[in-house]
Amino acid sequence: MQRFSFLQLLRQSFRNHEGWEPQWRAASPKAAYDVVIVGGGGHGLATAYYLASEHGLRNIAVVEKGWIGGGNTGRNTTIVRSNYLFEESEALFEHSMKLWEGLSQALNYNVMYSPRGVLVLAHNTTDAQVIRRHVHANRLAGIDNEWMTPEQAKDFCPILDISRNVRYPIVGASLQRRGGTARHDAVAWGYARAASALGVDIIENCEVTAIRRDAGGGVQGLETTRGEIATRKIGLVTAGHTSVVAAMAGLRLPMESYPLQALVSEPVKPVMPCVVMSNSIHAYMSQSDKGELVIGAGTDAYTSYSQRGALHVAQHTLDALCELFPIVRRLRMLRSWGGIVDVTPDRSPIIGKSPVEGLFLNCGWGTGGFKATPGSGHLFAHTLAKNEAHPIVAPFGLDRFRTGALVDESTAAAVAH
Amino acid sequence: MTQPFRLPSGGRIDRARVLRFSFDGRAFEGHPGDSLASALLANGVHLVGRSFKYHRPRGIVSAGSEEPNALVTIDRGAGRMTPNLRATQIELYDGLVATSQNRWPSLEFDIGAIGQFASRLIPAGFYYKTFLWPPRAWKHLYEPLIRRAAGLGKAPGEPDPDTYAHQFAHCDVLVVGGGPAGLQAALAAAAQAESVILCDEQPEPGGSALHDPARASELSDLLAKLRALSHVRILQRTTAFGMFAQNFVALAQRLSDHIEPSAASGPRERLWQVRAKRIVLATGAIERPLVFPGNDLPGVMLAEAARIYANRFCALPGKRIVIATSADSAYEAAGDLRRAGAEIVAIVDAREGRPIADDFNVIAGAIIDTKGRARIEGCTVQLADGSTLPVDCDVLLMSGGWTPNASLLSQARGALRFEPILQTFVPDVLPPGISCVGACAGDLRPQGDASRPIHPKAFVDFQNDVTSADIALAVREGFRSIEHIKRYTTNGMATDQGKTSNLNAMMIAAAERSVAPQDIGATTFRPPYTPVTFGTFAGASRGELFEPVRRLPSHQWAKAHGGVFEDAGQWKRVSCFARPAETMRDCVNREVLTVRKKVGVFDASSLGKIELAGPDAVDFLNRIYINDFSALAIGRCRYALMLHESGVVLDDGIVARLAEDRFHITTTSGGIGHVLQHMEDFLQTEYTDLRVWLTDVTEQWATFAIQGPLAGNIVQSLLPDAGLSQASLPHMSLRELVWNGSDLRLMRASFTGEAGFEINVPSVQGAALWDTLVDAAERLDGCAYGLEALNVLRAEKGYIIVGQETDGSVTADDLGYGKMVGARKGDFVGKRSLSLPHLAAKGRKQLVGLLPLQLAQTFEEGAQITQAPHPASGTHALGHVTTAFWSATLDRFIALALLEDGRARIGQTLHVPMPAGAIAVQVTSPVFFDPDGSRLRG
Amino acid sequence: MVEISRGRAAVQMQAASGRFVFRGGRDAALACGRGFGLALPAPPLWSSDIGDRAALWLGPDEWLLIANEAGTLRVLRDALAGMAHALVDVSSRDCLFDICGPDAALLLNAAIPLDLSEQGFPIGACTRTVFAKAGATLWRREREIFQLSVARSHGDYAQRLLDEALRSMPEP
Amino acid sequence: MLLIRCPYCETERPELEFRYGGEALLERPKDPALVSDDAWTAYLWTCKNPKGPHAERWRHVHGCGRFFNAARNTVSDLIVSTWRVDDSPPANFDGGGA
Ligand SMILES: Cc1cc2nc3c(=O)[nH]c(=O)nc-3n(C[C@H](O)[C@H](O)[C@H](O)COP(=O)(O)OP(=O)(O)OC[C@H]3O[C@@H](n4cnc5c(N)ncnc54)[C@H](O)[C@@H]3O)c2cc1C
Ligand SMILES: NC(=O)c1ccc[n+]([C@@H]2O[C@H](COP(=O)([O-])OP(=O)(O)OC[C@H]3O[C@@H](n4cnc5c(N)ncnc54)[C@H](O)[C@@H]3O)[C@@H](O)[C@H]2O)c1
Ligand SMILES: Cc1cc2nc3c(=O)[nH]c(=O)nc-3n(C[C@H](O)[C@H](O)[C@H](O)COP(=O)(O)O)c2cc1C
Ligand SMILES: [Zn+2]
Repeated sequence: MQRFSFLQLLRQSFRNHEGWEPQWRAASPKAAYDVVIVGGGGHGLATAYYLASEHGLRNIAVVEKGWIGGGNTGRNTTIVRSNYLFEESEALFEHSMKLWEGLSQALNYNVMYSPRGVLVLAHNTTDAQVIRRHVHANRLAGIDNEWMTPEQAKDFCPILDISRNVRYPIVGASLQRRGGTARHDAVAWGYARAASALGVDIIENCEVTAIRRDAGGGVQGLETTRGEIATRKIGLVTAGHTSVVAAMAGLRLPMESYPLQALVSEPVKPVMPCVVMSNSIHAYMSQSDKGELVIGAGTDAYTSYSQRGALHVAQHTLDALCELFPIVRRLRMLRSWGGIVDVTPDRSPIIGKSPVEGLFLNCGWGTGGFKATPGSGHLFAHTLAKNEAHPIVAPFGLDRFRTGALVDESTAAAVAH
Repeated sequence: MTQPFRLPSGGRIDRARVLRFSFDGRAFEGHPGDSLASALLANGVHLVGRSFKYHRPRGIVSAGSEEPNALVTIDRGAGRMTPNLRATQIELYDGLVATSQNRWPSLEFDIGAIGQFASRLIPAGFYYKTFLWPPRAWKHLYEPLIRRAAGLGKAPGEPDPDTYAHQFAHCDVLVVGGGPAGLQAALAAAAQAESVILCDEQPEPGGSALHDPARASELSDLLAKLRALSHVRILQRTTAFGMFAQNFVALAQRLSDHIEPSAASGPRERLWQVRAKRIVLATGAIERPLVFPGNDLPGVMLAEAARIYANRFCALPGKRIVIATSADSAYEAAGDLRRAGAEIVAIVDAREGRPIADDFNVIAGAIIDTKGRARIEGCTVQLADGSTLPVDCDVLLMSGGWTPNASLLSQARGALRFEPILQTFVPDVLPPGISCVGACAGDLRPQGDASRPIHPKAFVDFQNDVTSADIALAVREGFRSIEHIKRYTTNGMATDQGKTSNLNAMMIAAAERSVAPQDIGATTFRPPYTPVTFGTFAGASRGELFEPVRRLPSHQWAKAHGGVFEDAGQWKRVSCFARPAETMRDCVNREVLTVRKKVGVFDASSLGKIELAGPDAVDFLNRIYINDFSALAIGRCRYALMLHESGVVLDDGIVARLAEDRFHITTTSGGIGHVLQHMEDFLQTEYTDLRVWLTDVTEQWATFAIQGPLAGNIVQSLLPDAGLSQASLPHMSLRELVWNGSDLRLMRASFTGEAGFEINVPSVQGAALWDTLVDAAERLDGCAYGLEALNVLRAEKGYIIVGQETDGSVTADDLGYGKMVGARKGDFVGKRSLSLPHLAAKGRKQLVGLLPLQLAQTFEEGAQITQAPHPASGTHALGHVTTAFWSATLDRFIALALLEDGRARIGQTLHVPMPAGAIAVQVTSPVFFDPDGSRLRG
Repeated sequence: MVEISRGRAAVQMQAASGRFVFRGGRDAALACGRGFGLALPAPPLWSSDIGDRAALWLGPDEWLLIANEAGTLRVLRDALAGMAHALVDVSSRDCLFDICGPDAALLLNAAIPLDLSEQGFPIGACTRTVFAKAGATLWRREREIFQLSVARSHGDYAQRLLDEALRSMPEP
Repeated sequence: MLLIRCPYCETERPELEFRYGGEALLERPKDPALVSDDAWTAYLWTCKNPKGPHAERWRHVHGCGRFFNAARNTVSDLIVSTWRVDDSPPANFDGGGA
């Protein structure tokens, strides 16, 4: 792998940048692999990378129906945080957070992980109760998260309006200082480049169309738009499309796919120092290094695979943001788009074995899985390599829906992203 | 001389009126009908901005909304600063104040321009490859530096005082674009008696006819006809920006930015949401720049734009013009510009079979370089034989041909196809109900391909400084998909969304990859077509119109009597009624003690209320609640819990039997919506055999609680003839009475542990009854009490609040309400799930009370509970505090908590770790006060 | 009665009136109509009225009955005795507005997404719908008079929004 | 914003008047006490979630208040037909695949 560094950049600039190599090989499918990861999003690529780098597997492929990172990895608002409520989730997301902190160096790719702080606003007593509960739980778990008065919140994020005469005054907030954002595309590309360098085949424009199973029902291989691939182990990491691919193995999951929208403003000089989320008002916003405000809207009410959302959904988000930050009212929407998120009944992911021998699931990250990318890949790689759920992901097995041991972050927290 | 480049006659400006304006503090003049761009050009100003990354000097490229370069900030007074507006779309008014952006200290001298010299070092995607060491430097050094350079204009610093409006509309035909094609389509539809809405983003309809003197009379004719028809609505300054499913189109109308601030009134913009039976896209075509070294210098512009400036705005972009083209249309521009007085030095045509134009100096070749720093001074032409020719000029026009403006079609999921003859993409598959006409349909003059050398200074995306070399670099680095190339280079991601750059980028990528353009494909078009103000989406929605404020019947009284309001959903509720010089805490303590000792009244009108009627009502209740209602007598009430099918608590309330087949039901204030949905769902789709109907009567009834030892006195005085006694109206019973000529529902019930009543009257009577009740209470030394006191009172009794003691994982048994489950009845919603392993498991979190061992210690809701006083990081929490209060009654701090195996732990000492240290607590029963309920019976 | 108006549209807030929700099957509906002295309309989204008495179809087994005479409820209860039904007095539940004038529909379309043209929503049409962020019931009583009702606690909201919409109406 | 035909109001109305109700044609076990945990939780939680035709429930909540069923294509979002809960789905509707 050609090392990335300032010196390399300098060297190449004297050669008109003619000397740069492809960041990942354009692989074509081989006849057989030890493991095939279906889905070239951040999670799939990270899984392949850790399979190769930590478990020594080399005969691995990632098959992606379009271009890598073109799914939700390339369309999310990039909020990274680990201040979840339940111990199971805390462990999972904090594991990921720790990996984010050294990811650029580990991959030799600047993923621009930017721990600028995630501020969650409370607008009423219930919000304050819920947010405080998070703060206490996180503190016990050793995860940084602190409660702030409105004045402290405004010090941290000066464009907040903390006056009492707005429709939903701010009564307090929590701040996770280590939370922030990362550059979405770079995460996919960085993992792809590092995985490819370790021998992983990254195969784009290769859609899985069927899963072949042997007489015992176990996984035997895949049919794709680029031919058949034999394998005994499949990691299904297709986010919004999980139900579709799982159905190819006769599996029906507790999962629905909804379009989730995001949008950006025209770029402006920095005004937002951190990420702000408000769950009562249903809005969250940050500002990218290029200057555009990155804004998350809601999901449409109905399931869909259309990667676009309705106008009234974005409208609702924008009137909320204008209420929260009156100075943004004159800024303008530059682009809006949708992604398809796979939502489970308890809003927690499903990671682990499936009832089909050889088929492993990593899905159900819903509206909030970007932050989990490194951790998810890391733990899923372990699960695939060892044929057994890593202890951190064990509570997130499919089985919980049968036993009733749900990890219901949504009703407990009303925090979605 | 002012306006040295203004033509003496013609065009669509009003020379009789002079408008003064300023740009970067310099004063200029223009005329009504001018855009800021045309007025600047008339004054000879070409340098208007700096590019994003390299801060290169940039001029005006186009005359329309596709403009990538000429972005300015307009200041219309306090809070009315708008960044990133296109000078080509800003209408001039007297006193207009514009400033350039992304430069410091000035547009002419911009420190940031040193970026140009480092440009070799910072090609596409450079930031992914560096800033890696030392690791902490990204956060503390590199990123702050990058952020400082980010953005174009500045965000406003003050709240926007302007208003915005919304309008829904329906029509048979929506025509987007008011050029000749759109106007014709509108007229044709109107002639068929179809209702028509025609929108055009420009100040006046006419499109390309506005700068075609030959079409002036045809245009005024068409417009006169259309304006005479009452079923045609013409919306100007209105951009169709979003196409949604089933012919739903969003339009943004600009209403007042073109008027001088002192004269402007009414909303600034209006969002039209139009549902059309049919949509006609007549959005014209967009001219494509050529990619050659130095093509970004001020003075290099699109050929048709120059023609527009000359013909429509009467501003001549320059006097010595070179035109580089691969399209016939540029020859018309050449003719018009020459007629306007410019010298056409040469027309450089890149096509082999270029048109014969004897009267021009037509050269077969291409531009390979330009000369000049902040304004073009000349260019170098490479001839077909490879030799070069320097040419002087003050303007260089380019035309790489036209591309149908099909963004909206693509948004609507129509398909485009590459048309080799035109060397561009044209509409192919039209979605149902959508058609394209005119230039948008691909109805274009002959045009061909123009060569594209790969050169570091040949710009493709002018705003984001993407060069043809950047695109080549992306391909070299393995970014093959056009979507990857877009994201790696940021081509097409600027505020113009690549209107002038996407096609060039695609063609370069195709050439680099040696594939056909159609195999590269286009990036996805997304709303909005051009940027749309956030305020326009929000419309009137701000303050109380952002989210309705619902007020209780007692609201006015509360406001006059120290009521401290808090938000609960949309309701404004009262936390407490503070008296002068009273702290919140004193106030709550006083209210609590008054209720315990005397009497208090509380406005509970926000409680959800449902009237349930029908012969199968009991059956229905038995299936929806965990309780058994079979034996509930008429006139009696029962506290009831409702589960989600997954077994967890959904809501609680009181069910009162009014008659054999009629019930009055209450729900939590926030719960009424989903409770009704839940009930209707089962009624309509599961229990379809039941004859039962639900009516939401939340707002029919005002509800007041009267609680305390003296509550009976108040009710007695209010309803002296009702003959109320403990025997005739025992605890948990209801009576329908008449008060003041209105129906009244009186319930003996208590959420405080005191003897008490809840009175319902029609809400028109609510305020009057409240006044009466407070009066009566005050005469007995009672008072009104608020939510805080209520919370203390109920917590002292261990009564739960759904949403506080429950969180979506809590069952009835967890709350200690397992006994409420009707043992003899059959299935009910949620019952089956209760026997799932996890829900039936031992050791679940259960509701208990907590008392700090040291009286002075307090902790807060949400605090965790541990075995050890100093838990190590990562220690498992045994539970958490759901409610924590100072109890005035008990004169100590009390708390409710959900605790693992809680009931078995009663008596144990555990710990609540707070930041200042752990607090030892004793686990107790959740009922702290009057455990046998003797006070309830008065 | 509070009235605000501008140009070709006006908003008048009305006093509460006698309003009842009737729910029931076909037989009960017939009986109810007999008791009410006005047959309940069968076609969806349609109303019938005589004098100041009206019946509005709101759902396949649901009508809103409007009548101001005292004792209406008792008369109806008697007429429905012995039949499965629900009859609920909601006279106090809603806030009523009359929206009048040639541009009444244009005004309402600031917050209501329906086609309120005379073809789309003829005289006599009635429906529940949304009024921006509030639920509402709309009834076209005459060509230029719509009755809009919202839940009582949304009355302030509706009034403010109508007021703002009046001030920012598009040209007709 | 979708335009949805309510089979009770017999008219097309904007999506804002409706609330989505999830997958349609689910059969709640007649006597839940008699089915296994597996069968019960499968009923509770699993979804077809197909890409393509989907039978789903909507409620005309700001209208007649009725629940009804719709066949919608989840790729184009177009609603092909709607029917009352007591009617049967349109002929040749495949109900949402595997
Ligand atoms: C608008 C929006 C905002 C969000 N905001 C946040 C946020 O702020 N913070 C956060 O943490 N999370 C957020 N999320 C969620 C987050 O984006 C996802 O959880 C995460 O990116 C999922 O990553 P992934 O790699 O699993 O999925 P993806 O990146 O979607 O990758 C799945 C891949 O599978 C491929 N695939 C599908 N079917 C097939 C097939 N048959 N054959 C081959 N390949 C196939 C797809 O093409 C896709 O590339 C947001 C999501 C959206 C849509
Ligand atoms: N090279 C060519 O052949 C060429 C190119 C362009 C125009 N023309 C001439 O123009 C005529 C075609 O006229 P036409 O009507 O098709 O195009 P036009 O350019 O005259 O009109 C298009 C109009 O649509 C408006 N518009 C574009 N997008 C919009 C949006 N999203 N919302 C609102 N308004 C929008 C524009 O402001 C413009 O007024 C032909 O007769 C031809 O002579 C020719
Ligand atoms: C964090 C983030 C920032 C983005 N910033 C921009 C931007 O500045 N300009 C732009 O045109 N698009 C921006 N996009 C949107 C992409 O152009 C694109 O819409 C998105 O990746 C979805 O892909 P699609 O629209 O091609 O389906 C951004 C996307 C993300 C996730
Ligand atoms: Zn209906």
